[in-house]
Amino acid sequence: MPKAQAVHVAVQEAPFDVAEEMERLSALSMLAGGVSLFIGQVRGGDGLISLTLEHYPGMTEKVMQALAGEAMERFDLLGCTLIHRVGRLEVGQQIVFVGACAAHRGTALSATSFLIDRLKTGAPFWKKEEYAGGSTTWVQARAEDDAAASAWDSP
Amino acid sequence: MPKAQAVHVAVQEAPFDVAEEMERLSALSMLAGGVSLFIGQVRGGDGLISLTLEHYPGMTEKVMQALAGEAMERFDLLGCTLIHRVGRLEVGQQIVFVGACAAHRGTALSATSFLIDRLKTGAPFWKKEEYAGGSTTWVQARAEDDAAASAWDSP
Amino acid sequence: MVDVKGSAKTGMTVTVLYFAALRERIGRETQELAIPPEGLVVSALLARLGAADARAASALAEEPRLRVAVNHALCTMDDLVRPGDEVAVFPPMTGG
Amino acid sequence: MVDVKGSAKTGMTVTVLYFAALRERIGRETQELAIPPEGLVVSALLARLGAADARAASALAEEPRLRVAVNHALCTMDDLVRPGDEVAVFPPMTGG
Repeated sequence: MPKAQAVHVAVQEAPFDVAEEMERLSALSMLAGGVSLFIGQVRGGDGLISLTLEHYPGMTEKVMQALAGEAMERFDLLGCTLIHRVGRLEVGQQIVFVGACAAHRGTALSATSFLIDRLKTGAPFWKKEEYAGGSTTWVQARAEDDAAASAWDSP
Repeated sequence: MPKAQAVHVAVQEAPFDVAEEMERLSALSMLAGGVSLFIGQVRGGDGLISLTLEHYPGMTEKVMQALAGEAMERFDLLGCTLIHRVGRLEVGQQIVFVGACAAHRGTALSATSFLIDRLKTGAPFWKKEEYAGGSTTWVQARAEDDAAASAWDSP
Repeated sequence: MVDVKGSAKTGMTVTVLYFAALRERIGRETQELAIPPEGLVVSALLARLGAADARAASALAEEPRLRVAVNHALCTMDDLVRPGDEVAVFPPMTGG
Repeated sequence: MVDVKGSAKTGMTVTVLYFAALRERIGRETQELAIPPEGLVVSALLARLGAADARAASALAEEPRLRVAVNHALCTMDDLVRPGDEVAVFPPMTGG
């Protein structure tokens, strides 16, 4: 199977279906030994009600596609999936799905960490928090997220 | 929720349901920011037909429960799940499910790596391979799996 | 160096897009900005945006870590912007 | 030191279990082995298993990395086994 078919990237308002995405990844190849998934969801606390996710249509998809391609090569993946939701999401709802399928567990797990670390700071998404009482605030970029992303720069 | 309820461990012949296990983990707490999953499946190639997994009933469950408890403390998890199948499994079928739910992605991902690395060499499972033509062979322990498991010894 | 195709389509302008907190502070999502036919480096383009609009000036000055993308690719303050380009200006990204 | 409960139940024996390749080579899953009331270290117990059964002797000798669990806990060759204990002998584990 050509590698292009093994990459699945989407930006969408709708929820994703973890079972369906898992099935897509695990069925890619009989050489698959492991599938690693990460699902990010809206973390509650401090009166947070929701996040509203904004993105830059056109650029977002290109960045995600390039990121997926980089992971395919770097970790010798059989396939990978990146799905990012946009719009208003309440506490507990899922935001992002990252999946990697590989012959061996180590590369699948590393690729998943790489993809979510890079997605956090390298793709044009922004989050606005809404709190009980109605106040809103834009999420600030965190130095530790930048550090996690750039830790992948030197192999 | 008490931590005991947040640990789910099982040894079973039956398939597991990734969506159901995902739901169990993601619903544990409104403080959950990320769920990390790893699913191991029978990797084909070289004429492999199936694996037959044997285990040590009684000890297996204790080791898995202890491992889950160690991960809960070490990575400050909100919950984790370990499911290992036994019996005869064909190429492409799922063997093992590891899941971790945490406030932050880093600990969820690290816990998943920890759990699968330790499960490989520390829980009493053994795999027998069946090849086209009928020959069978017991899977030999690999030095790199031992190294991956013991890398978690020094924090 | 003139980008003939770009200038023909846009009349020596670039389309500027703002996102997130920057979009809210400036009070608009997009604007057209005239630039010289030979183009302009990103830092000079930002200065022109500020010169043309007091809200843009203060919003751009208040964001310590501005990010700029030209035609969907992140770039530095020294990269060249040419007529017809799409230039996006935004705060650090916070996805995932 | 005598484990009274164990000895009463089992008459100064331990139950030995074999797994995986070892079970196949030895040709049985389990056996009872008489041991002294005061117990025996694991290495001595393995020697007795070999002395009592030629197939066990060669199977145990051929496995370079034997693992032993007493009452479901992995142990070293120097740990004490007492009457009534369950002792499992197996090759390195290959789960996951």
